[in-house]
Amino acid sequence: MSDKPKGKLAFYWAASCGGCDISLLAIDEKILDVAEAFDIVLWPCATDGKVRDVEKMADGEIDVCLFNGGIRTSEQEYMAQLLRRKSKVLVAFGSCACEGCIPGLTNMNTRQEVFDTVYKEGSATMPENPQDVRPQPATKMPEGTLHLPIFYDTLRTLDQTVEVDYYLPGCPPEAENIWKAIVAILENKLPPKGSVIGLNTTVCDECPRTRGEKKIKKFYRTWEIIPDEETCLLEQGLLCCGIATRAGCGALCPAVNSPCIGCHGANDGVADFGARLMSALASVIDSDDPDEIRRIIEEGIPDPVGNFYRFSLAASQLRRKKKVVRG
Amino acid sequence: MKYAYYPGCSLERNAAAYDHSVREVSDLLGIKLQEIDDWNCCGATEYFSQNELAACAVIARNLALVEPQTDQIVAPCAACYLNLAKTDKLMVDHPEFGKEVNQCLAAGGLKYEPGRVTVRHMLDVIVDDIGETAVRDKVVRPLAGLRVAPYYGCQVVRPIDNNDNPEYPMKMDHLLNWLGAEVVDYPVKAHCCGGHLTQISEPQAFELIRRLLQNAQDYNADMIICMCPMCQLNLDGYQSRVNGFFGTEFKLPIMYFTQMLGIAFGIDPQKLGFGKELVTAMPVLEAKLGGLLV
Amino acid sequence: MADKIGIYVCHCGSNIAGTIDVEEVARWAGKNIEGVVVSRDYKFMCSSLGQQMIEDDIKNEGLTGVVVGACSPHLHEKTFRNACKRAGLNPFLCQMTNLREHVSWVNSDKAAGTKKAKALIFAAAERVKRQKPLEPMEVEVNPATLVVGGGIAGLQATLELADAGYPVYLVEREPSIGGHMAQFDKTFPTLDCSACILTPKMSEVGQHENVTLLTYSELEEVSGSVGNFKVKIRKKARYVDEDKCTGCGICIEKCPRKVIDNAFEAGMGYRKAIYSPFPQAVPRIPVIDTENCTWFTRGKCRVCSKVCPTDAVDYDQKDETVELNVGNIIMATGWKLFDCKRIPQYGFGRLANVYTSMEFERLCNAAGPTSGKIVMRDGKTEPKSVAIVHCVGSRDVNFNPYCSAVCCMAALKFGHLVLEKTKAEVYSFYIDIRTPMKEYEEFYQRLLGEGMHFIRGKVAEVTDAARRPEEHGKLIVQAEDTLLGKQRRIPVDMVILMGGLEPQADAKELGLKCGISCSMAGWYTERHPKLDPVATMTDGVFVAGVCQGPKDIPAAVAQGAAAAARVAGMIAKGIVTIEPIVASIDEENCSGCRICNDLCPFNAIEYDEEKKVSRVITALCKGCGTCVAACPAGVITGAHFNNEQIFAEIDGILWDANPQAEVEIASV
Amino acid sequence: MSNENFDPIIVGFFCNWCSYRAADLAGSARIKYPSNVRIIRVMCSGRVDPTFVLKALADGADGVMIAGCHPGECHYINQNYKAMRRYEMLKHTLSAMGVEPERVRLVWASAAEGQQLAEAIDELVGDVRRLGPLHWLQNWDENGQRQKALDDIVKEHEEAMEVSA
Repeated sequence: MSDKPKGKLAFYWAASCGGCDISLLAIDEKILDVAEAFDIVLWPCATDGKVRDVEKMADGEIDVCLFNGGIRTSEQEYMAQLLRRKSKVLVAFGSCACEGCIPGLTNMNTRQEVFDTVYKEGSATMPENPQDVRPQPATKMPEGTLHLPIFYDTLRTLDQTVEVDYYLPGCPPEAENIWKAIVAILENKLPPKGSVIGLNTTVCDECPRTRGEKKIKKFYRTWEIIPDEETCLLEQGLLCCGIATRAGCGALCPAVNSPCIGCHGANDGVADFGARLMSALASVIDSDDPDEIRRIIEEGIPDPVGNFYRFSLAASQLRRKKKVVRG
Repeated sequence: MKYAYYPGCSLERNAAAYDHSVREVSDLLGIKLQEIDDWNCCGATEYFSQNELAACAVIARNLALVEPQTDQIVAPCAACYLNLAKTDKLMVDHPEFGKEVNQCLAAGGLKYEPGRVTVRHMLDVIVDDIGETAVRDKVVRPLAGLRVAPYYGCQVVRPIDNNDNPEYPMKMDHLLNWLGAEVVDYPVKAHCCGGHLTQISEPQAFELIRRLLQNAQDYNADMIICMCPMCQLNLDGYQSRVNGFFGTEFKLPIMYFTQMLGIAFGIDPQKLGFGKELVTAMPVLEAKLGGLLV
Repeated sequence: MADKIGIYVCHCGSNIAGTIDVEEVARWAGKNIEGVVVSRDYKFMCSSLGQQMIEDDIKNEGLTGVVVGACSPHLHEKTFRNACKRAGLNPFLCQMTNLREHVSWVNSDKAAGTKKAKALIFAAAERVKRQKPLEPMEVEVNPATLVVGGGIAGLQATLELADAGYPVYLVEREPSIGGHMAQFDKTFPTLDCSACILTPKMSEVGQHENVTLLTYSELEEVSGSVGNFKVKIRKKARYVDEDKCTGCGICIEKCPRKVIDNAFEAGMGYRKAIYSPFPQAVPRIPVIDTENCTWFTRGKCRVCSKVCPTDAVDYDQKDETVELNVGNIIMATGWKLFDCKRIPQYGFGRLANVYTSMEFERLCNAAGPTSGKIVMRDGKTEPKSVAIVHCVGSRDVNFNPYCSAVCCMAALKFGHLVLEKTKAEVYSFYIDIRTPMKEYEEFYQRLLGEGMHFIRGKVAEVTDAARRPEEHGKLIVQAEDTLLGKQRRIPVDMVILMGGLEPQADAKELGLKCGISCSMAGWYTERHPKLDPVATMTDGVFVAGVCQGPKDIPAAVAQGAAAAARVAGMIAKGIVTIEPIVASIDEENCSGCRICNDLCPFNAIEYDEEKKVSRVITALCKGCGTCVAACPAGVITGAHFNNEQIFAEIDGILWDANPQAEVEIASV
Repeated sequence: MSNENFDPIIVGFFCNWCSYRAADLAGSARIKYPSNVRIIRVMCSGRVDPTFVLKALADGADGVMIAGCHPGECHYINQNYKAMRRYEMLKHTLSAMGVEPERVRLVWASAAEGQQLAEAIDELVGDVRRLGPLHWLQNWDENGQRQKALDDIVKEHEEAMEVSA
C-alpha cells in the first residue's frame, strides 16, 4: 500500500451523536495504516482543518469522504454539497447519514416543537430561559450581520441531499466493517456505486437462537418478560427487528437476550424498512378477527413509529409525521 | 361481584316480594348490589310510544347515576331491564340520538357515555355469572317433588339478546333444575301475559292469562315461576277474575324465581316475601316439601 | 437495451371513445412517456386487423414491450398476449390496462375519463418496461383420479371416468357407497324407487375393473399439484378382513348387540354392533362399531368371530394409511341435514311426533323400520292429519339464508305418499313453493288435485299447549296464513320438518386440504358461478354434487359427469401448463427467519433445516404473492408482480399527482 | 377548508379474482362512480405490501383503497386475512404519523358486488374530499427558507474569503 501516493481523506460530522467519530478509532492501531495511506484533510473532531481550505480545493481533490450524520441544518447541507463536490468517493458513514437514525425521529415534530421543548419547557442544556431567547438566523451587530444556520423542520438523510456513492450502515458501524470498507477503498475493490458495503442478509442469519414457524398472539415489551435464551425472541412475542435488519453486527443484541432494534437498516432493494417489519409481523399475528387483531396491535405496539422506524424514519417513504398546516 | 341495583317502582310496591328475595338471595350468593342513589321510574312501556327522546332521557338518567367504578347494572323487573338496555343500545347505535339524550341529561348536570354500563337481568347474573356449581353448593333444602312451570314472559328474552333462545328460553329451566325441582316443559313459557291489556280489554287479557294457567295445569305443575312483576300481577292478581270469567278453578301460585332460590337456600320464607301472593303458595309447598319450611 | 414501447389505445367502437378522448391519449402517450416509439389508437384493437397492427409493429419497430389500453384483461389479455407471441415477443411483455370497464363505462365526464386513462396508460408503460419474459411450465398428468364421496354425484363421476378407461380411487367415509340417495324411498317427481335406480350404479362401481373402492376411509392429506397430487387416505379399521369376508352376513345375524342406527336409519331403526348399513351395501363387508360392541366395551362375546365361516373377523385390525398418486381430484362430499333441534319452538326432540324429513324418508321406505307403513312413534297408530313445515333452517336469516332447493319437491313427494298410504289430511306450511325444473310444477299441480292443503305462512311454533278442547292430545301448528291474513292453528297428529341442506361439518377443513375455499354458507367455491361451476380455483380439483351448493339428483348427476369430462379432457391431453406467476426465494440472502413458513395455504414454502433457508416449491405455488409482501428481508420475489414493477406502476399512475411532476413530464 | 373543487387522487390495489372483477362488473353494469380511483391489479390482497400504500401516499396520492375477496372467499383460501392484519398494523402506524386513517381503506368485494364496490368508492372519495388534499411532498419543504439560508452561507463564506485574501 505504502508505494502508492498518499490519498486525501475527509471525515465529517453532521447531525449525529459523535459515536461514529469514536467508532473510527475503534479500528485500533489500524488507524495508523489509515494515516499512512491518507492525508486527513478534514476531521473536525480530531484534527485541525478549515472549511475554507476545503473550499479552496479543486473539485474531486479529496479521494474519500466519510460523512456521518443526517442533514438537519443549512450549514450541514452546505457542507454535504461542498464535500460532495470536492470528493471522488462520498460514503454515508453510519446510520445517521444512511437513514437518519435517532436524530431522524425528530421528524415526528417540527422545528417549532423542538425549539419549544428545548428553549421553553427547559432542558438539561437550558434549564431556565425566562426571556424565551431563541436562536435567530440573522443578528445585526455593529460589525455586520451574523448568521446562524437555519434549523430544518425535517431531517434528511445524506442521499436525500446529495448523491452518495457508498453506504456503511450501523449505529455506529462495527470496527471490522469499517476496516473492510477502508481496505476495499485502498485496494480499489469497491462494489458498484450506490452499494451498501456489507452483507445482504438479515440478523437472523447470525443469530444462534432456534427458530420455528411463527404465530404471535401477543406482543410483549422488553420489560414485561424475561425471554428464554435459546428460542427466537420474536416467537416469544418480543418485537425483534432482526428479521428485517441487515446482518453484520453478529446479532449483538439478541446475543445478550435483548431484541434487535434495527440499527443496520434494511437489506438491498427495500424501499421502506418499517413497512417490512409491519408487513412481516402483521402476517404472523395469530387471529382472523379484526377486533382482536386491533387489540393485539394496539396493546402490544403502543409506539409503532418508535418500533418500526427507530433508525429509518427519515429514510422511509413518508420521512416524517404530517405537519399541521397552521391558519 | 359488584353490580349497581335498579329495583324499579314495582319492586317497591306490588312486587316487594321480588325485591326482598332478590336482596336475600344476592347476599347469600355474594352478589353485591349497590342501589342507585335517587333512581327514578323507567317510564314503563307507554312513555316510549309518546316521546322517545324524553323516555330515553328519563331512563338514561339512571344509567348516568351509576357510579363510575361500576360497569354493570342489574334490574329484576323485565320492563325496567328492557328499557334500560334499549336506551343504552339506541344511544350506542345512533350517536346523534345519544347526543340529544345527553343534552337532556345536561340540564341536570349529568352525562352518560353510551355503552359504559352493561344492563343485566337478575336471572342472567345468577345463571351466567354465579353459575351452576355455586348455586348447587348453596342448596340446603332441595325442591324435590315440586313441579314447577318456568314462565319467562316476553321482555327479557327479546329483543335484546341475553344469550338464551328467544323463542324457547332455557335458563330458568336450568336454574330450577339445580334447585332440585321438577321442571315441566312449558311450551308457552315465552308467550304474552297480556301486559296492560287488562286495563284496556279484559276479555282478551283474560284469554291470554287463561292459556298460561291452563297449560301449566295441563302439565300438572304445582306453581308457575316467573321473573317479571307484570306477569306475576296478571297471573296471580287476576287469577280469581279469570276463574270467574271462564268458570275455571285454577289455583296456581305464581312465585318469583328468586323466592324459590331463597327457599332452596334455606332462607326464612317470611324474609322472601312469601305470603304476599294472592293465590297462596303455602299449602302446596307444605304438601310437597313437608315440614321443611318452618 | 433501450426500451421500445408500443402503446395501443382501443376505441371499442364508442364504448371507450365515447367518454375518453382516445386520440388525445395516444398522442399524449407518444409524446410524453419515455421509451414509447409507437402510440396508436384504433377502432377495435381486438379485431384481427388490430392484432395484426400490433404484430407488425413488433416486427418492424422491434418493440420490447406492448401496452394495450382496452377492456378488462379478464376478457382479452390472452388475445393480446397471443398476438405478441405470434410476433415473437414474449407474451409476458404485454400489459393490458382497463380503459373500458374501469374508466369509460363508469364515468360520463370526458375530461376526467381522459385524465384517468392517461394515468392508467402511463402506469402500464412504466410497468411493462420492467416486465420480464416468462415461460409457462408444463407437467405431465397422472391418469388416475381421486373421487371423494360415494354419493350419487361421486358415483356418476367415478363411472364416467372408469368407463373411459381411466383408473379411479373412490373414497367414502361410511362403510358403504350410496350416500343420501340410498336412504330415500321415492324420488321426485317421477316417484321412481330410489334404490331401484341407485343400486345398479353402486354395484357397477363396486365391480368395475378400473375402480378401487376405499370405503370407511377418510381423506387425510393432499400434497402436490395439478397432474401430480399425492394423497393420503386413512382406512379406518373395520375389524373385518376385506380379503377374507364373503359378505354372507351371518355375523350380523348372530350379533347379540342391538344399537339405534342414527346414520342410515336416521335414528328410526336398529342395527347390530357389527353391521352393514343396508342390505344392498357396496361393498358388503361389515364393520364393527367398537363403541357398542360387547367385545370392545366389556371384553366378552366374540360371537361374530366364532360364527364367521372364513375367519374374517380381526379384532386387532388397525387404521391404515394408503398413499396414492393421482392427477386430479373430484370432491363430491355431499351435505348434512340441518339440525332441527336448533329451532326449539318446532318441538323436534321434545314432541314425539315431530319428525325430520330424513326420519320420514325412512318411515315411508319399504325397507325401513316400519316396512313403509306411515305410523306414529308408538309404531302402530296411523296419523289422521300430517303437517309438513317447509324451510326449516333455510331461507331464515337466523340459520341459513339460502334456499335448500329440494325441500319443496320433497315435501310434495311426502304429501303424495301420505295421501297414497293413509287417509290423513296433509297440510303444507310454505313460504313459496319452488318447482322450477322439468315436470316439477306439474307435480305440484298434481298434489293440489290430490287434495293436499297449502297454507302460505312461516310456522311460528309447533306446540302441544292446547287452547281449545279439540286441540288436546294433538300437535298444534300455528302460522299466519298470509293469503287469508289470519292466524291459523291446525291441530295434527304428525309434523314433518323439512330440514334444509347444510355443508358437511368438516367441509371447510377438507377443502383446505386440497386448497379449495368455501362460500360464506360453507359450500365449495367453484371457479366461476356461471361459466365454470365444476372447476375450482385450484387447478386439478373439481367439485360435484351438493357440496358445491344445494341441488337435486339430476343436477348432482350432471355435475358429476361434467367434472369427469373435465378430468378426462386433461388426462387425454396428457400435459398441463402452469402459469409462471410464482414466488421465488433468493436463498443466498435468505436468513431463515421463517416468517413466511406458515403463510402459504398451499404448503408451497419449505424450510431447509440444514441450510437454514426457506424455499418455494414452484409446482405448488399459486402466485398470490402474500409471502412476497411478508418477507421482512425483501428476498422473496413474485414473478410478474415484483416490487420494482409495482413501484413503477405506482409512479406512473400518479404522474399528475404532484404539480411539479407535471412540469417535469411536460419537459421530457 | 372548502374542498368542493378538490379532486382527490386515490390509488386502488385490487385483487385479481374478486375485487378487480367487481370493478369490471360495475363497468359492465354501467354503474357510475367518481373517476378518482386508479386501480392497480395484484393477484391477491395478500400481495399488498404496506410499502405500496406508503409509497402511493408519499408520491402524491390523497388516499388508498385496498380491495380483496370477502373473508372466507379468498381465491387463495385465506390470504386476505393477512391483508386484513397488515391493514390494521398499517393504520395504527399511519395514525401515529399524522395521516388520517380514513384515507386508507380495506374493502371486501366479491366478483358479484359491482354496486357495493361503486358505493365504497363513492364513500371513500367523499371522505377524502372532506379531509382535503394530502400533498405529502409539502411536508418536506422548509417553507421556502432553505435555499435562502444556503445562499446566505455561500455569500458569507465568499465575503470572509475576500477579507482574508
